[in-house]
Amino acid sequence: IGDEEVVGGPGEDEDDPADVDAPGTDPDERDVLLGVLQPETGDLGELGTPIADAAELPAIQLTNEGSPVTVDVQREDSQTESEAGISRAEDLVAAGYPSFTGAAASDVTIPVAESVAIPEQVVMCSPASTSPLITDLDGDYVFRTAPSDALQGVVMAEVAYEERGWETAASFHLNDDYGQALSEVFVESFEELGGEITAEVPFEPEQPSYTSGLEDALSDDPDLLMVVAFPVSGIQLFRDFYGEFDEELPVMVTDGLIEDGLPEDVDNSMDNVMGTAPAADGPEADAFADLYEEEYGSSPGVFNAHGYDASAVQILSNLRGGENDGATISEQMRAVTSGGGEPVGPSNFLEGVELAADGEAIEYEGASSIVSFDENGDMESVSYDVFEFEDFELEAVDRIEDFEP
Amino acid sequence: MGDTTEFTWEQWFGVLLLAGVGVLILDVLRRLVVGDLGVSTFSTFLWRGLVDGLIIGLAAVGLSMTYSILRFANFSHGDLVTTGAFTGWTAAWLIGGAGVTGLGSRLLLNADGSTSARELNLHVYAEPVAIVAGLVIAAAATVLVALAIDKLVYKRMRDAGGIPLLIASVGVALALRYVIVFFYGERTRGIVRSSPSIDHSLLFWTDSLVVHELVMVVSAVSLMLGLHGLLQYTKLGTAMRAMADNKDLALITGIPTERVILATWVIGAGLTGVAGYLIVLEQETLNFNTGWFLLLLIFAAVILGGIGSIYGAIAGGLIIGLADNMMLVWISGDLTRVAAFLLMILIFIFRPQGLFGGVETA
Amino acid sequence: MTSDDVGDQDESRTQTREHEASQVATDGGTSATLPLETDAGARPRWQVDLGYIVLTTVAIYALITVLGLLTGLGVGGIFRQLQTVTFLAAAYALVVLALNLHWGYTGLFNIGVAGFMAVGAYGMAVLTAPPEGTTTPGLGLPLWIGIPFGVLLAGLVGLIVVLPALRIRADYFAIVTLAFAEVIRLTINSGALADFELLGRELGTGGGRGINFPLLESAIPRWVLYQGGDPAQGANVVGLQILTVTNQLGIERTVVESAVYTSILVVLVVIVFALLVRTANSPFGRLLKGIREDELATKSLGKNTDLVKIKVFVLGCAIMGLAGIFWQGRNGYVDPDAFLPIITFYIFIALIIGGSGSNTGSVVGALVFAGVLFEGPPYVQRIVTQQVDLPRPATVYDGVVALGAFDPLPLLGYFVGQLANVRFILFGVILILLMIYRPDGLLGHRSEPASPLHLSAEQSPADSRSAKRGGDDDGGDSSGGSDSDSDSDSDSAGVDTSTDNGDDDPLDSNPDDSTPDRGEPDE
Amino acid sequence: MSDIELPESDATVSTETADGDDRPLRVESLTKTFGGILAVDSATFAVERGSITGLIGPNGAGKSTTFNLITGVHEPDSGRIYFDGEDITGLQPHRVAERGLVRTFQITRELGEMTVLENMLLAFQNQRGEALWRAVLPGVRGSVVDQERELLERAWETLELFEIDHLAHEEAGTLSGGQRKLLELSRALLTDPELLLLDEPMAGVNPTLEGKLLERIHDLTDRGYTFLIVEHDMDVIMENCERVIVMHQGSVLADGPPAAIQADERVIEAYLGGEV
Amino acid sequence: MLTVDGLDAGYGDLQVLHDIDLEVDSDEYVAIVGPNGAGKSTVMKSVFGLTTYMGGSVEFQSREISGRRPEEIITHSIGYVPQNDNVFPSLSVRENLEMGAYILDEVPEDALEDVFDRFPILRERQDQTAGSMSGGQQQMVAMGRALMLEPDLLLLDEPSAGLAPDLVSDMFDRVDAINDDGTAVLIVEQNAKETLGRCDRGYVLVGGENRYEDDGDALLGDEQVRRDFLGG
Ligand SMILES: Nc1ncnc2c1ncn2[C@@H]1O[C@H](COP(=O)(O)OP(=O)(O)OP(=O)(O)O)[C@@H](O)[C@H]1O
Ligand SMILES: Nc1ncnc2c1ncn2[C@@H]1O[C@H](COP(=O)(O)OP(=O)(O)OP(=O)(O)O)[C@@H](O)[C@H]1O
Ligand SMILES: [Mg+2]
Ligand SMILES: [Mg+2]
Repeated sequence: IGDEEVVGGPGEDEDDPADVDAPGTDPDERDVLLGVLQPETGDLGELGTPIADAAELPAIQLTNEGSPVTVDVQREDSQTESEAGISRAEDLVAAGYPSFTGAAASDVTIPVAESVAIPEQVVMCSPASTSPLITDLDGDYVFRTAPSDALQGVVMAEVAYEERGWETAASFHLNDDYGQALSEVFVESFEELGGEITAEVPFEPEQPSYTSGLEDALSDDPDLLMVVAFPVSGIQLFRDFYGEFDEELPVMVTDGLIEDGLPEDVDNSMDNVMGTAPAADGPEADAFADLYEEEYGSSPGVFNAHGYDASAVQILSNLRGGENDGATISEQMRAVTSGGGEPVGPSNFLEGVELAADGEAIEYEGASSIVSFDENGDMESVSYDVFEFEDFELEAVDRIEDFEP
Repeated sequence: MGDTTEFTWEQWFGVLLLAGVGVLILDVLRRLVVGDLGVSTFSTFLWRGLVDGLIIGLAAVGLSMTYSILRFANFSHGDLVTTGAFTGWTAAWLIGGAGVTGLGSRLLLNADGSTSARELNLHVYAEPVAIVAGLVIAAAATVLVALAIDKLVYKRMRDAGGIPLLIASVGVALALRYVIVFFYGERTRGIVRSSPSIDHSLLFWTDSLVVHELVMVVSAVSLMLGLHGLLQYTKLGTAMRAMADNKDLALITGIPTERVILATWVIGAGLTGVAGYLIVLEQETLNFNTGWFLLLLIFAAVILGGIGSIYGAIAGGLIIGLADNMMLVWISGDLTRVAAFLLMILIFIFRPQGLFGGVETA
Repeated sequence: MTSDDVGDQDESRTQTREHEASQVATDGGTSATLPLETDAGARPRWQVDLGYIVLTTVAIYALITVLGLLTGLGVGGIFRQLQTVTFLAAAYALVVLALNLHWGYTGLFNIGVAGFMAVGAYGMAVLTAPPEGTTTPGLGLPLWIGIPFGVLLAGLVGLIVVLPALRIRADYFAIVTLAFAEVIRLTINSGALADFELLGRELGTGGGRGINFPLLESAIPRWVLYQGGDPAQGANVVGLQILTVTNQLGIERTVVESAVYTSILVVLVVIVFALLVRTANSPFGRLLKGIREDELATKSLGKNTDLVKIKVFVLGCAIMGLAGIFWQGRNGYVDPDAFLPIITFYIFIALIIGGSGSNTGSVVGALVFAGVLFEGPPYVQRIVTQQVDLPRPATVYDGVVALGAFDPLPLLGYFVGQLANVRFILFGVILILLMIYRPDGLLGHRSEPASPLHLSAEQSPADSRSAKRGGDDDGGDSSGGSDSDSDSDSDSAGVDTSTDNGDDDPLDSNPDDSTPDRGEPDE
Repeated sequence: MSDIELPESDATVSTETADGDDRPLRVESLTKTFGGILAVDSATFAVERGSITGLIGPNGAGKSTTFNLITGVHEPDSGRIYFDGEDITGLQPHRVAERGLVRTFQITRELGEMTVLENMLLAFQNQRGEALWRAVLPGVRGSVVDQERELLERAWETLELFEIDHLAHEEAGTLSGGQRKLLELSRALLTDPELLLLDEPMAGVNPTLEGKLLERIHDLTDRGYTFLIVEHDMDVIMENCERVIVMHQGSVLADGPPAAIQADERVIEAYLGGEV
Repeated sequence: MLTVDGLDAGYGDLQVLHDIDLEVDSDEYVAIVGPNGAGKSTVMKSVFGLTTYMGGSVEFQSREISGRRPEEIITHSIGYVPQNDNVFPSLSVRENLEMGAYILDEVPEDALEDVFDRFPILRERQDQTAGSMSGGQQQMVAMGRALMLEPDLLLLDEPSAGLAPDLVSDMFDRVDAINDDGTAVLIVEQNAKETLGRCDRGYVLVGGENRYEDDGDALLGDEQVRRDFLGG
């Protein structure tokens, strides 16, 4: 981590990101401005709202704990639509917000990045966009704390072929960028490892039934069925699966379906199903979980820790850079995460904020991961949990640590 | 002299189309024989195509009726389907789960994720009363909702053309859907337990029948037949069609048009509510988008069959359902819908009025 | 009494009626919102129409400014907001105008608008996306090839759609277009065309991933502002002017670029608007209306309606393609989800708000939709959430239960938490109210006669004769304001025809000469 | 039967055309069935140039259907239609109209949401502005406007003649029944046709006005126009037509001068009833 | 039975009828004639509330019905044959006729037979959709439907238009017979000579106003009326 080769600060030749100029901030002088752009309605509404909550949490935490720093958070709803997403991002820029946590769906994140963040030189940090395409975007303004799906597909293939020894697999995936990308990477890695893919069947969301599609995918009797879906289609899909097909057939799902209540909704113990999901594996995961629970009365869900981390890093960068300015924050993003110095996290965020305001060197260690951006703004390494459903419960059975492609 | 055998070009096209379908069928047979296509795969596609087709058809009949009689394309129809599903199943949960779990989560169909159909043990065998009661409530509640909407919205614009009504119905669709979201939330839930099944030796490709599916299929078919009878052989049915033709004339002929409209909504919405309820019984899951996502398919079925024709709606539904599933034999799952729509467009070329257009079946 | 008298009496009656009718119209609700209507008769039509558009623009700008100030935006912020609204309104206006050509004028109920926009945008994207360095490679051709190609492709696909659909009437036509739009979207979305090789070059639609292509929002303005389209080479003549001024005002370069992009779009809208107004106010426009009203009757008058329908459909689709290009050009990225059927409904709603069949209405509708319905609610939400802090129960039930304990806050909190969804309810209700109380759109039932002349001001030669002859008989009430207005307005019609030889036998005047010769085909 | 196939280049056709053609419209063995209903049954007749010909027959005799077949609204099952010596069978309605064979509809088809004046202006043939580019391009639009003024003048004249000029700016859908008939007729006249097929043009028209219109029709025939008129008012037919064709159950029952028709036993029995 | 007094009515903002007075006594036979667009059909529609009411009064069987909505006015004691759009095009001929007797519990078979006897082609074509019938046949269907009940008042708007001559005289005979049976008749006709010759009284409407009112024969005899409205 913090490898000299990889990291290059924006427009600088220094090897150590911590060397970045750090004027700091006098908390009495100004508010730190932070936008949150998440889908609170639309297709990802259910996912986005708690993420937005988590993204707002650092600011709330500061207020609750009596920090002199005030963070002015403006929450915007991208409605899971690119048009609305762009408009809301433009609103944030218009209101002077130099950086924001968002967006969630890749087909919103990319247009927002291309059309707003990059040309306007405003930093965005997505807690939930996993599309490999985002790696291509300008790494100085587009960051993410969420891992790329390019990683998860590889992890899944490795778990399936090498650990579990399944040699043939069929992929049944949602026909959108998420499903297509994951399936593609999985198929490629699985075949590279020596496995055989018997079928690749895409499906449209929210159909009356998935029986025929499943039949199509399973007609060559693979050892494993790989499913990429969200609960909105996944519940139906598994209902159809258990209605017509072999209950014993191993099924592997992606993070989209790693959900506690799934077996209840499917009305099956789903003992044959396992899956992977990016782990909220940061050194401070528990501290965050406590904070979250205290504030919102429920335990955090998918990508919530990533949301907290994204906001926290931006707040620290903003304070340390000393200006509500996108370019300045961009310079600090790597400095506050992998530049060495005092470790900061959800548990001592108040302290970290003060250090940053003073322009001290800090190193943020997150709830979701260690948090360290590579030159593309992606996480340098992430961990995955391997889950199994058993008797209506979801259990993490394994963790693949610091996975690097 | 009248018996010329000349074909118009549309007819030629139709022949060509039928020939194309024939070729596909032959190809399926060939594949079955050669072994390219497993019998069980084929029968799954076929059966599922029929069931999907009936689902679409069942939901389409109510639309076809209100479409032809009230003279507008009701874009809130999908959300009436959803309304029926939510109200009916709420009733079923309240009755079937009494004493099992808290009122709050039953009332909102598990909006908070604290219970489940499994906990309630809700399926046809275990809770027949609750399920039947739900069915009745689904019909009644949907009728009430439809009548309320009619009174608040459509009644005020009786003389407006089809397009203002259509747009208003888009407004109704949005309002209705998000009222449902407001109460029930956005999450998808399993609504009933997995269906029990009956073992049998009637059908060659499968030895068990899914009871919920069976209930859906049987009720769908009988409802549609019943409705056809009602419209074809009763005075009310004729009056409905008369009103569809010319409302002013119906009025001066002494047909109580408002009562006919009422009856249309009662029958149409009742049927729609039941459709929503039964669809969920078969699918076993429910979401606030359930009806909306069906809407395009429903419209395709209604118009393919010919607006106002009950048989047409069923035929249209079956064609769409079958095409959507059977095409998997040849093409990838992300293009079956494309094939279904293209087939529909091709059919229009030789039947511009829809399959049963002009032939009044109801 | 002679039959002549009877006729005269009849005429004067009609005039009175017309006068009354126009009075009612002017005194009615329209004038309350749009005061320009009062002297509609006196001004040339285009001035009145321009007035409506300007008025709406000003109103929307004012609204946005006020809302912006309420949420604490600075001048720069408000300028950005106005620019965003203008962009959206212009983008909508372009499609809405095209749709009005299809549906408002010709009665072609096209609900596949999103599909044609997709074709345009994708046509452009595939051609101009860089061939290397992205996940979905394109051909890397310059924009001046890519944009016309997208437009032409959209027109071509329109041709493919309209040919089989020619014989299909309203509702059936609608479902065919919608199905085509879905076919287009699903095909683009599918893996089948996501990437393939053509003549040794990699390209494709990218499937669900979409395509990154050059950001039009900066590429096009750069061509306007800099030499060779490259900022490094310095500003060109035009750019120098603009950049100096904006530099002095302290406006950032990206904002200038966006503003230039928006301006170009607005210019496009103006061109298309002028084009369509001319189309509508011409014998060709008359054909369109004729097809809308009764195709068989129009055919029986010797009009090749099929050809006209094809032309109009293709033209409209091309404009939709253009709109798709400029719309997505702001993103530098297209993916299939940008073209879901709901987009088509938005466009319909915009058209209907303005009033279908009217080009002016189309633009007004686009402005109102983009400015008020699309951009407005988030402001309200922002203002509300800035003010209040409430508990947020998980379900309504919890809120209602708390109500039993005389605590309304949880329910209120739930409500506020649901505001995003409640907005859709409101949206629906607004639509319904609009349809009930203003079904012809904000501008009301507009008659825009299809003629290059100001038809509704044209006066029967007989009328002008009788007016001269017996103005007293008719009395004050019948020589209504509109009549005298039109006299001054349409110089020729009355005069021209009054030069007739007093011949009561109009058909005598050589029908063969006064009509264009049949033997000499005009096309 | 074999009469389905008529030779394209029928000798009689060409000679007649060469003769100076006194019979612009000829219909041969026209047949049309709807489902099981034989609406037109091998009808054969011709219409002389510059004449007014009556087409009469009981309700449902097939008169309107014959019009529909001639003008391309329906395609005949068999039989041929010649106009000015050319075979126009199965041509699209607008092609037929373009050739100068124009009809009116029994059940009127006004363009409801267009004004009466717009309805009228639509009728003119070969308008310059009907080409999209001319309608739109700045340079050439002048000629369109000029032409429009000419057309407008003629439209007004005709409206006056039919006494509906005071309705010029009303939407056609608001006209009274008779007024619609008048609009339909005047619109057809403005297409400047060679031959007009009028389907019950006088039904519902006030008798006084009817008289004036008939005068006009006579004037026009003097100038070479030809009329084929379906009408149930026997006074109109007998007093104004040079020849009368009687249809019955789809086929031509009789064909001759009014006097002969009035005396024809079969016609009296089938159609005129006790009236004459 | 039907008394129209000072009626003003029209469509939307447009006033068509001005101060119309008109009366039909029970078992009277009254005709309205006049130029096209005089407002004849509008009078009839106004009785059913199908126009915009603007003033005056309409009384039927001593019940004030002006300004009411059509639903409230409709009684089975008025039969009406409108001038345009007077059949249900997609219903079969038989169904069209049956609709005429909608308010009865059962279709009055004898009345139906009666109509079929009157217009035999309708019996033959009873299953054909009315919209595909010829113009005159549609007129028969419309007449037939109005005759399915024996109304107290029959409103006929140009019933002879489009009918073959034998049927025209037949139709007039039939109307006479209906009138003799005690049904009041209000008829609008352009076939004015025939109508005025048969009716009890006639009105001449011009430009939405009453112009003449007299015995049918008197009107027929009036030189000016003949010239201006009856075509000489
Ligand atoms: N729906 C309508 N909307 C507006 N104006 C109308 C409407 N219907 C009729 N009118 C106008 O009212 C006037 C009277 O029409 P009405 O139909 O009563 O005439 P009429 O006497 O029956 O004529 P005709 O003998 O031609 O049938 C006409 O000038 C007509 O233009
Ligand atoms: N589209 C159709 N479908 C079925 N039958 C039809 C259709 N059109 C016409 N007919 C039938 O064909 C026959 C001839 O009709 P047509 O309209 O030509 O009669 P017509 O001579 O014009 O009569 P009228 O004098 O009553 O107008 C009628 O019996 C009619 O019912
Ligand atoms: Mg006819
Ligand atoms: Mg009338």
